[in-house]
Amino acid sequence: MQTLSYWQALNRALEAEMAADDAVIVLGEDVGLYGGTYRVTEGLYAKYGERRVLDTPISEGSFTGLGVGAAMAGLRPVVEIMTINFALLALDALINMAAKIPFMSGGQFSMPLTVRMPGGVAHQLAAQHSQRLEHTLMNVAGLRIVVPATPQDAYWQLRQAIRADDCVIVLEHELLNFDKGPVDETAKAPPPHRATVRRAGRDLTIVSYSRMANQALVAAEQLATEGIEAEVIDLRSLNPIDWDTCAASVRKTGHLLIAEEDSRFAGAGAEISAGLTERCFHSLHAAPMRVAALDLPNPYNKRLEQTCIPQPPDIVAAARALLRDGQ
Amino acid sequence: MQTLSYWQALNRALEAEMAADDAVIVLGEDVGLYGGTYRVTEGLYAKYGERRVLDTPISEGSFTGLGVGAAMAGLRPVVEIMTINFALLALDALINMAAKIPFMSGGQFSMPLTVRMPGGVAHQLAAQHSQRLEHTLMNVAGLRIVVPATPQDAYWQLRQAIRADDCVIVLEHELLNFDKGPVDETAKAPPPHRATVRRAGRDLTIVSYSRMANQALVAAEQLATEGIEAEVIDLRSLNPIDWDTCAASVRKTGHLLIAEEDSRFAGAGAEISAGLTERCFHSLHAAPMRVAALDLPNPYNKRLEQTCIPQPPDIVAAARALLRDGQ
Amino acid sequence: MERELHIRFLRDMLRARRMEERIAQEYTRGNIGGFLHLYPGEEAVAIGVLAAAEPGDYIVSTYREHVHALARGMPMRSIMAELFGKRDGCSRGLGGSMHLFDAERRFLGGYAIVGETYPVAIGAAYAVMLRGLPEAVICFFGDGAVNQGTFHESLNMAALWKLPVLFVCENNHYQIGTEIHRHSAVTEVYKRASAYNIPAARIDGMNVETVNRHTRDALARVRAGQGPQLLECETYRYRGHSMADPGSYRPAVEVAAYEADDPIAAEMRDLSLHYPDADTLHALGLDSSESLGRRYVENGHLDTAGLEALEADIRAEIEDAVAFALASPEPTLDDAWGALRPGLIHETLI
Amino acid sequence: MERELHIRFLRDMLRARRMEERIAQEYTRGNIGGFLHLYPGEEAVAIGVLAAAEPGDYIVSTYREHVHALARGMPMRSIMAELFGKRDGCSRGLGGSMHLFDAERRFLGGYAIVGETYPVAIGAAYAVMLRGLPEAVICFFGDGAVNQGTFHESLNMAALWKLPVLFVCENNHYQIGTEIHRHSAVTEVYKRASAYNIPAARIDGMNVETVNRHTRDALARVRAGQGPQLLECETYRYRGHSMADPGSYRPAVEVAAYEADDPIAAEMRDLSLHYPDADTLHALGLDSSESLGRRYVENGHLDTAGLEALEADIRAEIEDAVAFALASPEPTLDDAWGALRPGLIHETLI
Ligand SMILES: Cc1ncc(C[n+]2csc(CCOP(=O)(O)OP(=O)(O)O)c2C)c(N)n1
Ligand SMILES: Cc1ncc(C[n+]2csc(CCOP(=O)(O)OP(=O)(O)O)c2C)c(N)n1
Ligand SMILES: [Mg+2]
Ligand SMILES: [Mg+2]
Repeated sequence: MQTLSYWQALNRALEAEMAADDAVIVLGEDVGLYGGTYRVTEGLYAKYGERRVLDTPISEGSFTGLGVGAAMAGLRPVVEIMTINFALLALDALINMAAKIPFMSGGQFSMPLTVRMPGGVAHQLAAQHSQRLEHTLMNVAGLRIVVPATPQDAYWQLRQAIRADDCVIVLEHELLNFDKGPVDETAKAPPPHRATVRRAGRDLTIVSYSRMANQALVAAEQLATEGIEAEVIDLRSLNPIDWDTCAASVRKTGHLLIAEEDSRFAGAGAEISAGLTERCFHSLHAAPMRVAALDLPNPYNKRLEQTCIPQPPDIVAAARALLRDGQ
Repeated sequence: MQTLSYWQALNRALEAEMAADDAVIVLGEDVGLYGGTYRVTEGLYAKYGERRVLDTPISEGSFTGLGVGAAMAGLRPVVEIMTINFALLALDALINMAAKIPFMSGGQFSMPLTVRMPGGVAHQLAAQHSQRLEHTLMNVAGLRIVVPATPQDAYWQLRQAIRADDCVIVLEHELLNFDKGPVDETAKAPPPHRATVRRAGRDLTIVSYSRMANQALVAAEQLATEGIEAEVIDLRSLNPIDWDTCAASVRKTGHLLIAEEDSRFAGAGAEISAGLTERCFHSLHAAPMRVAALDLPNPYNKRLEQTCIPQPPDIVAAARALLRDGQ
Repeated sequence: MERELHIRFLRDMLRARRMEERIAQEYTRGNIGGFLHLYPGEEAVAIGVLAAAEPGDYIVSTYREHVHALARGMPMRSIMAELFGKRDGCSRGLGGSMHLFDAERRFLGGYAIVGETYPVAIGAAYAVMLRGLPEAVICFFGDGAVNQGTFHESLNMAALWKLPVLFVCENNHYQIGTEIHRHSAVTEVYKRASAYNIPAARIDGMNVETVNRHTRDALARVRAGQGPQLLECETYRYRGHSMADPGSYRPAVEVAAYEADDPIAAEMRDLSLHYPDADTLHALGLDSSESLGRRYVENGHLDTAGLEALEADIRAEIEDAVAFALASPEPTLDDAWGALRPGLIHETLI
Repeated sequence: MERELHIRFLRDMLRARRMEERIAQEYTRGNIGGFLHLYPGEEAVAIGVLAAAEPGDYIVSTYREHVHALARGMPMRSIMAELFGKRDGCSRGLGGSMHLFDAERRFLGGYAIVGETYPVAIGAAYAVMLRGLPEAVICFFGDGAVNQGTFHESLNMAALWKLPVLFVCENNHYQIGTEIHRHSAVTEVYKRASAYNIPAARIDGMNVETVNRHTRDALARVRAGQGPQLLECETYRYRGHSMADPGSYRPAVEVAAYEADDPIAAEMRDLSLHYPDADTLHALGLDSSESLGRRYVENGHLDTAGLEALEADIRAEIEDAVAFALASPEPTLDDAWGALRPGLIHETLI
């Protein structure tokens, strides 16, 4: 099987859907002639032309809204918001328009819109360029959110997003772009929102997603050397959440650790914790624990930046503490 | 002591702070000549003139940002976003600017900005006019959020917000505006973010805020007739949360019910549930339960609207179920 | 032919006015809830513009959109039932007054957040452009909406890519209680289009025929691939901003002056140019819609029977619509879940 | 006097250019991280504009702001230490390259979200207006930033309330890789100000003296209460958009043409108008900053010693700044918590 980097997998997914359906268009800042800031749209402009691969002005609110209108008129737009940081300017289009129009119209209009936004904490991009908006988007009924952690999932989930008749947000992680992994373009994809057990274990369940799921795997290997077997679940989707997969694991292990890059307070982990406590309370030996970012804007200084978001050793330490508490 | 309605209490608070400090200005759509959509700014235009009570164009992103710049240059602006629904257009100003500038500047600039936004589900205002953004704002380090449920708290908390050197968001509830209650303008105010026990009880703790805290009290009276004594905590603040007051109660009652108007999935209640589970796990007899809005945009139809958000009987039913589960 | 068109305009405007009046009544009766923004005074814009639209065109409107919906051909029944929050409403009772939608008639909805109509319109126009069809998009907005950032962003993109959109500003001079001089540095909205090289004109929005003629011309340019066009229609709302607003911030003389220029009365005058009796008309002075019937009869455009028939038709249609709305069932929670994700049934999510 | 001003401009531009070149080096050495947007080619704008500013004025800038900060008088040490992420940086190492702040010099910051400078600027201007002071606010932005909604919203408010702001567009013709003809329907930025009745001019942004003269005039109008003004400075960046961008989307001839028009070389030519030797200069042809020293000597404006002293001063200042940055400690987590809420210490929250 071929090995692709994350950005290449996304690129292949776009290419495949554009080839399959003329209604698919890609738009955003520098997606065309320039080939995309993270190379994700490379080659598409040459192949599909400037109308289907559309370079936009810096007008996030309106070009995301353009995607909404185009979807209502029969296209399947893929909007790239260059980085999630600029999505704050497009939230009216996403929350008040894309998410609500199908509902407000009594179901007359579907919303085959995909919105890609790379985000997360990368390398010293400072406070305004290190947003995490999971929690904001999760609370919005009418949006679906996928958070691929591997090239294979990036490929599958982006294709599924484009084919969906709902608005799907694809939260990519900037630091995953050059991660490589196997990508099978012909295998049947799992359902877009099903979680996956990335590593089986019996002592505790680590629920995570996006880049932090990979970090959790690293931590799990370390824990294994200490005789602690962690089951690592990669959610793959933040809305809906595959509760069954998670709950089955927690019922087995009795311990839940959530690893997220989002700030702890009211982050995505809060819902994961509350939702699984509701489902598995009587199986839990200790309170679910969250390893999350500090409740600070992201500092530019590198060392502080690393301190602010969880690292594998933090996950390891938390797992140990959790098991101690649950004795 | 005088009795005032919620909007009058807010009006008095603005009046008091404007009288005390020339640097306080009020701005927003129709706050001046028109007197404010919810009358909150009534009379201020006549008294303080069009420069300190500034009617703005429909430009939420920029006039909220204007508040940020004015705060950096020494004013203490009170921005009114006519209703929270329009705040989606101002989130860059709030999240990327107001919340982060003090931090990004290394602490050189404080942010004495107050942003008022009435919101919540009112009467059949439909999906675009019934937003709840608690969860979005809570996750933002650098913002403080108060959620007054009574005229007295509206008065105190708005005054404190204006005096604070941080950016404070005042989430008012549209349906509380004509609620009346005693307002003491001379008594010493409690700290702005301290929770209050609105009703003492021993059987379960109901944590709530804003209008839903009042609904929880109604439910508690009903429960009392059945011999169930609920302790009702009104958070008064969503960031920071007064964990100690809540945890002390949960440790006593062993049962936690959270009542919120926000959609359940990744709403404010998720953090309350997760945060208190972490603090009180071993005192809990059952999983914390959330009574929250359905994960739907708000429907126009009145009966459905009522179905979508929790009513006192829903709180009562949940309390009964919680106690059954915790036996 | 001309005469028939005029009679049609008159009929449509009267129908719109009477519908809105009845809606106001039903609101005070409690049959309609939420925010309610009425259109009396501005009828010439919706009627004049939409009479020039083709079935293949897309329409994007605001929260003040009942008359746009009606003029677009949506049945009064489905509008009324929607306002009543009923299942047979055009949006199944889930959208309400501010969110009328009709996919079949390409009515892309009423939007309640000021400034949302622009991006929706350019999006639909982009789809049209890509397919190379002779369809156009008509985008309504108010004078207050011009100051929203999306106006700027969207008009720039529309012009940049020569998108087939007609932007129609309903300039009623007020953003709720804020008069245009207090919200816009440049109060001639059409001039602001020059920042994007968009051809624009300011026209009399109280005259249905003027509106219709300009719209036809502008749409012809749009369809000819000349890119977006903008029309600023000067008009006035007689009522408050919404049912919750007394409108008392407006000087009484201002309201009276505009009412003297009532579009329905104006249309009457206009008819008089085509058919004699101009002196008689002049002697009668300006008029409001109330005495319109009498005048029409006097002008000989309609005889008493014809006028009575027209009014009776409208009355009957309104009664029918209200009865229909009352009888319609309420939507269920299942309807709501189904509307949330119309596409969901085809997909296994987890 | 004139001569001294020119020498000062030249010195400031050279200092800016050399600092940026060193910053690029330090970035490749790993001493600086994150996104790094450099200014070479555009020096005449920052230097020309800010030489006209008073200490009481407020400055609002973008992510490409090192030279604005330097020209505003911020010590090179504190800029360099900030880029190195150190505690003695102007923002304590918490802000980095895109977020230089200096409260004392009223440098209200570098903003990394395109379009944020406008609202910050009108906010500061509102505060000034309220106090009736003769202060002005200078707001920088790029050609790409013109299409952000905040441009429209903020300029309208600035004009409506006659706020004391000078809007300065650094039109380098590119929004990252998108050339201005592909992002703006109207490519003459100054024309877009007419939508708000804001006086505007397009000027040669490669000529520091032109920039300075126009800025002085515009600021005089601002201080005289004439409301906002806009200057479009046509300029060019020699490097890619940021260190991550090769800039290969720009035709080589285009880059070469602009480099031939280097502002530092231009300033040199300008000096030659005031002091003889014009023929010699002409014979030399256009030049880049590299051979500037030689020319200056040839023109007799500076003797070899003077020039060497100038370059040496700049070199020494840069070395000092880098050494300072290297030696400065890193900020602590306590620093970070303290910066989050500078006002917190005075308040009991719970
Ligand atoms: C973004 C936003 N801000 C504020 C409002 C509240 N609001 C509703 S209508 C309106 C005035 C709009 O004026 P205009 O565009 O002139 O339209 P008109 O109501 O006069 O038809 C305002 C401020 C809103 N709905 N959306
Ligand atoms: C709202 C927003 N969208 C996109 C970006 C990414 N971005 C950074 S700079 C830039 C181009 C800005 O061009 P211009 O305003 O001309 O300034 P220049 O970089 O040329 O100085 C873009 C698209 C951003 N920072 N903010
Ligand atoms: Mg208006
Ligand atoms: Mg540029």
